[in-house]
Amino acid sequence: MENETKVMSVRDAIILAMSEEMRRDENVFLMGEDVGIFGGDFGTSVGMLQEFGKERVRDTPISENAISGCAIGAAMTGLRPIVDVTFMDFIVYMMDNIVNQAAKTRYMFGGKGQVPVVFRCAAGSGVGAAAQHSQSLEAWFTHIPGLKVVAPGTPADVKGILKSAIRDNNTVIFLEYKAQFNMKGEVPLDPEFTIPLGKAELKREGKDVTVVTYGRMLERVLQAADQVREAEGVSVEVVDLRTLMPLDKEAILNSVKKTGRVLLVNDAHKTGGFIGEIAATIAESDAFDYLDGRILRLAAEDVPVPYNAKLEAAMLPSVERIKKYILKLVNKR
Amino acid sequence: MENETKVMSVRDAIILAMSEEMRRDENVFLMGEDVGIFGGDFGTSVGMLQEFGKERVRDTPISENAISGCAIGAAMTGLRPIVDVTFMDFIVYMMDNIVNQAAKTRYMFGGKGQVPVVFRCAAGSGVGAAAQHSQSLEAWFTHIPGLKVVAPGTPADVKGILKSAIRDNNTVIFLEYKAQFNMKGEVPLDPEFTIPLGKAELKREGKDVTVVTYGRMLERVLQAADQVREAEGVSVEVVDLRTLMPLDKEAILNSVKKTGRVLLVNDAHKTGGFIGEIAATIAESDAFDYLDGRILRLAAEDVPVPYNAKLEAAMLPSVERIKKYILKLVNKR
Amino acid sequence: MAKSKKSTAKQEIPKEKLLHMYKLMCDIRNFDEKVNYMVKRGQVPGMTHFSVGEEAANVGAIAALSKGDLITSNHRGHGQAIAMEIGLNEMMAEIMGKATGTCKGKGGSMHIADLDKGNLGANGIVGGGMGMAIGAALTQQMKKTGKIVMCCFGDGAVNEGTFHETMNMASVWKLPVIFYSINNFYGISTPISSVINVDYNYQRACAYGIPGHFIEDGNDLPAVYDKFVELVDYVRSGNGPVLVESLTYRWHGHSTSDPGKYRTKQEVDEWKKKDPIVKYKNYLIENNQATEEELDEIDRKSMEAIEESVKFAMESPEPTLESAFEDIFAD
Amino acid sequence: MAKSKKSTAKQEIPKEKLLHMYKLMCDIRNFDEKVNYMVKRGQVPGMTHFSVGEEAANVGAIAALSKGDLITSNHRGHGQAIAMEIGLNEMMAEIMGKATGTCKGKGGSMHIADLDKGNLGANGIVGGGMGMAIGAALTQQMKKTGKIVMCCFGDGAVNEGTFHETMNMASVWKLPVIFYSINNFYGISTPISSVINVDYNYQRACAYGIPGHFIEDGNDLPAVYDKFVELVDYVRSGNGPVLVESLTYRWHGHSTSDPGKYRTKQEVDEWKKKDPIVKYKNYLIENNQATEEELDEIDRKSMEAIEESVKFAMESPEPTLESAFEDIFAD
Ligand SMILES: Cc1ncc(C[n+]2csc(CCOP(=O)(O)OP(=O)(O)O)c2C)c(N)n1
Ligand SMILES: Cc1ncc(C[n+]2csc(CCOP(=O)(O)OP(=O)(O)O)c2C)c(N)n1
Ligand SMILES: [Mg+2]
Ligand SMILES: [Mg+2]
Repeated sequence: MENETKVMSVRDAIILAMSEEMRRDENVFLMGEDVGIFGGDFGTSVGMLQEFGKERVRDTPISENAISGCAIGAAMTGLRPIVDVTFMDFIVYMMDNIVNQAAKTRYMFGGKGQVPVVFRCAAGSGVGAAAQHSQSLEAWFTHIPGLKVVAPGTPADVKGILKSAIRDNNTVIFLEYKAQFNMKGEVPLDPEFTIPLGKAELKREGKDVTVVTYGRMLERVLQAADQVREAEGVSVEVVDLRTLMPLDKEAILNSVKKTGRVLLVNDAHKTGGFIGEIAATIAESDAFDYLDGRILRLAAEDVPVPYNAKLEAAMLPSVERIKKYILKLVNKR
Repeated sequence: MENETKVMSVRDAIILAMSEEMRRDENVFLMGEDVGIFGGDFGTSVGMLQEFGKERVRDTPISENAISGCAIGAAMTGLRPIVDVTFMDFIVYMMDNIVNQAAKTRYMFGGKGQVPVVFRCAAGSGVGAAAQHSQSLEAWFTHIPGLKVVAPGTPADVKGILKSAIRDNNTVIFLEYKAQFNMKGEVPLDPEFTIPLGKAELKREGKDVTVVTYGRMLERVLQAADQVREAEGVSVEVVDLRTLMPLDKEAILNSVKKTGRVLLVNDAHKTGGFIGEIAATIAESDAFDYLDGRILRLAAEDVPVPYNAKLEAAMLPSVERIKKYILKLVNKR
Repeated sequence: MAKSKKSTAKQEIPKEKLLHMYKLMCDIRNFDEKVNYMVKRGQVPGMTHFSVGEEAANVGAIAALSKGDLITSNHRGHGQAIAMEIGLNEMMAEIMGKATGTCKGKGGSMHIADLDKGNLGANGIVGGGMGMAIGAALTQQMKKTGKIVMCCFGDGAVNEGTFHETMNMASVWKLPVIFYSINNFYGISTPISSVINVDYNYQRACAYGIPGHFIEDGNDLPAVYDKFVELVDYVRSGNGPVLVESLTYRWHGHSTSDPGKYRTKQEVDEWKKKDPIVKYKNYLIENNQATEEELDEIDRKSMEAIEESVKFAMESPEPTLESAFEDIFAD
Repeated sequence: MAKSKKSTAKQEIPKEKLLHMYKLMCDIRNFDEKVNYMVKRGQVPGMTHFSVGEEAANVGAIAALSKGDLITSNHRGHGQAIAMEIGLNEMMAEIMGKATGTCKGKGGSMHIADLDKGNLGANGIVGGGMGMAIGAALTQQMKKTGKIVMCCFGDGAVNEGTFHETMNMASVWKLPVIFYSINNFYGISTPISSVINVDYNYQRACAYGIPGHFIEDGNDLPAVYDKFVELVDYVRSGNGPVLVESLTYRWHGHSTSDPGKYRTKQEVDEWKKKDPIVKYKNYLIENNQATEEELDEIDRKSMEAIEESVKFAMESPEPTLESAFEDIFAD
């Protein structure tokens, strides 16, 4: 099993990661709306009720505040809940529990207690569900000391990062993308396969331009990188953050120092998004002195996500636009 | 009255602005916890119950969700509520109404309806109330298309901006600082005095360094600017944003192009704070080409606000540190 | 469980209104069945939730309102929108994401609204319309308009904190609002009986010192209408809010995709036998208010109107890219 | 309003426990009066809320718990913390912001916690402890520990949505938790009677199908204790949650600064006449459980302990600047 892999979807990688951790540690359990017989709004717990029973695959009332609060209290007293938030937009009702309680409890208590909860959030647009069902709100949480935030972009990373998040003794906001539950890739089957939080990965090595990204946009960035390398001979280094908090600044800065050119890409609204923080981090660091040009950003437009499928799609960075920006950086266009 | 001014506190400027607008427009009213006989948790509605009665200075149950929802529904149907959120930290319970409803309603309805509510939030640390009562959370709202966000830093600006916010037909998040309710300054008495949203003001003109700031930190930035000018002959231009959204990019970029050096200062946690967005805005613009050095940031430390007064104070940029950073930019230290 | 009882109507209702209600029920049924048909063929771009089976619960309630009264609605808002007499062409165009849609193609099924007609909007957030509802009611109270607000939601929504806060605020301020829980027994896959510890949602009125009302057969249009006439009168008279619940059933899955494992075919079939439209049709015929032919003609015209709306929607242009950047802020 | 009645105790309580409860009441009174004294002199750096006047409501309830049981508390948490036997030295040091404090000077009055002793913490957010309480109760249920949780809050807190959601979830899952509303008639300046539309908070139990209990004289320690012994037994036996409310009064302002215009001096004075400590003292003497001298000696020792705690706190070092950057994440 140790080196075996299997091609599977992000959805199945999530189910596998949770199931393995629930087998490994009886304190781990899943709770949320319709996680049981329904198998989760996005099918991310199909079959788990059958294996683990309804105590550990726990359907809840439609009560996001109670769900999050209950998870935190359970975590403070020895359990390790995973919460299926379903659409990330519904996290609005969990803000007190996540921000004022989970993130601060240990600090306010002078280092006592811990709150190991994973909040799994289906982020982003792409399913024609309009403005209240399409947000990527990671920037709210990266701003709050005491929270970890992760957003893996491949099935393997999803598995490895989710397992680490479940094992972590802190509250972790885990982004999964509703548009990518069916995305497939090789996933290690070893139940001890994990990916440490806080470590970015160079998904491509390159020397001309650095593109920093995470989560949903990784797929497009990789396509764009491969295409410009092929078509224009531009060598793009792709830094996949995977974890936003704690941020792997070193990986970012090293790459920028190497290439001198940087593009930042994510799928949240541009203004106030997390890539702004990355831009600022670069601009205040010694990597600034290596920059050959502006720090460019490509993100979702600053408009509520529209319903119409074409408009919805147009609000996101496309592969074409990512390529254009890469070429702009190397002055090819 | 037209050109008359009076020295008054921020608290009194708030009361004056609200009272003038309530006299002017019978649709304007104030609601929140203990705004009536108590006069507001911070005394920002003292005397208003007496003038306007309890229909229009409306004490509520401790129900932040209902308060915000009620305000929005009232606004959609013709009233113009001002909500006293009291501690900004409690806005966690208003997130659905502000983010999923108020910000998006007009857009989702294809341009129909409007939601003119002002949410007045007592932000920041400084009263020894610890981590759950000391946050400046403006970055959550600047990230959401459809909201306006303001943070004036002088009594006169507080009056003028608050009045414009009340007259605006959109939802406005208004930051006031619990540490500065007693701060005094000249305030115009003209009931038609307003300050347009979206316009920064150069609080100092200068040529060596630009400091961009807003809200609570303006006071310290001005002190630092005056002191380095006096002591070191460094000419600092202070760009006071006052409005964060819509952002006056032009004012920022023009100043940066003029000085080539820029420091950003606010009182929110550094990581993911709004000044990161400003840094990114500069770094992706043509002003980048004028930069003589890194874009520096000074903000609150990335730790939950501690209770102990000395620690609490040390988490914020001090005048000394602002000066140090300014001097660093001009290579004086 | 609701037992099938004989329909009753205490009110004297003019024939025109009786038939109009029938028409609205047909419109809802035909509209949603048509949309469902198109969803299955991939002709509808986004998420939709159908009101099929719940026609009486929607039409009977809203028919008791007067012009100028307001409603807030939820994700399952088609039935309420149609009962509020929204333009069907525009609504169909909206669901197909067209520029001519109610929301210019930017809102979709979950955000159908018509402020002019008093529909403050469907809502994608469970409980999301409750705050709006009490605020709209506050406006009516402060401006003394004599209008009232009806806040429509499902059964599962009663477990959101906003239900509690808004019910309480409305009760304390005696706001003119009817809280209406349309109980179709499930929130997605979750039986309401498994997530509340009382028998019915209306019983929660006790916590707010307000009347709780129960419509055991929410598929019986005259029963729903009668009860709402009573409640509208009570609320309009300044007595403060009420909570009312009706039992009904959704024939289709929760949303566009739903494996439906959580309920048996038998259960669904039994409810289909209690078809609210058939029931009302029989009532009208038995009470000599209309002939079968008249009613079939209404249904036929309704079908035509729906087909017309599809044509309108199909022929309508897609919204322009620029339009995505409009309508964010009011002037 | 609570009428002053003669104290009663149904339980046979050992003398040692009776006197220990008296000690705890004295500790609360003396501790908070001392802090208040220091606040007035600017010796306390932050916001505090006092439990003076509410000693019986706190001690009587918590004394009915067993070792291993848990509580969550709120901003007015001093009384509960002391009743849970927190170290007074550390608590005083915390309120003075010292490194030796319960929270190393980083939490302050509103965040006193002692996880080892079962106090999951005071909380600065009204309703903030309710979710934690049901979660802690879920742990007890899932791990079958036989322990229970008591969730303490005020009167005004019942209007937060979290009250509704957590009460409902606890009732549906039959979690072992006592929801305890300590009604001191005001939330800051707002009379509870003006923000609920029932007479008392405990009546809201009806919405969750669980028992609601009322302690009319929350200043009567034996009455409070008796009721809680009954409730603890009920909840520990696996019957699910209860809601209980006691009437009491806070003698001081809401918080460190409070003009207090919302209540009359007469009202405050009347409540001071119903002093829970005096009442309990008389009870103990009348029932020959203790002599006045014994009780005065307990009070004197309590005072000494408080003075000792102040000395400890005063002599304790300020936290280091570096400590502000510690304790954010667990390993
Ligand atoms: C705040 C929030 N939580 C969860 C959801 C996901 N969701 C959409 S509809 C629904 C079920 C609603 O059930 P009910 O209120 O009974 O209405 P029904 O769909 O049965 O008409 C849920 C959980 C949501 N949209 N908003
Ligand atoms: C969510 C939230 N809203 C408002 C406040 C401000 N606040 C602090 S205490 C309080 C009153 C609480 O009243 P009650 O529950 O009766 O407790 P008491 O202070 O009377 O003991 C309020 C409104 C808060 N801390 N948290
Ligand atoms: Mg339902
Ligand atoms: Mg109280």
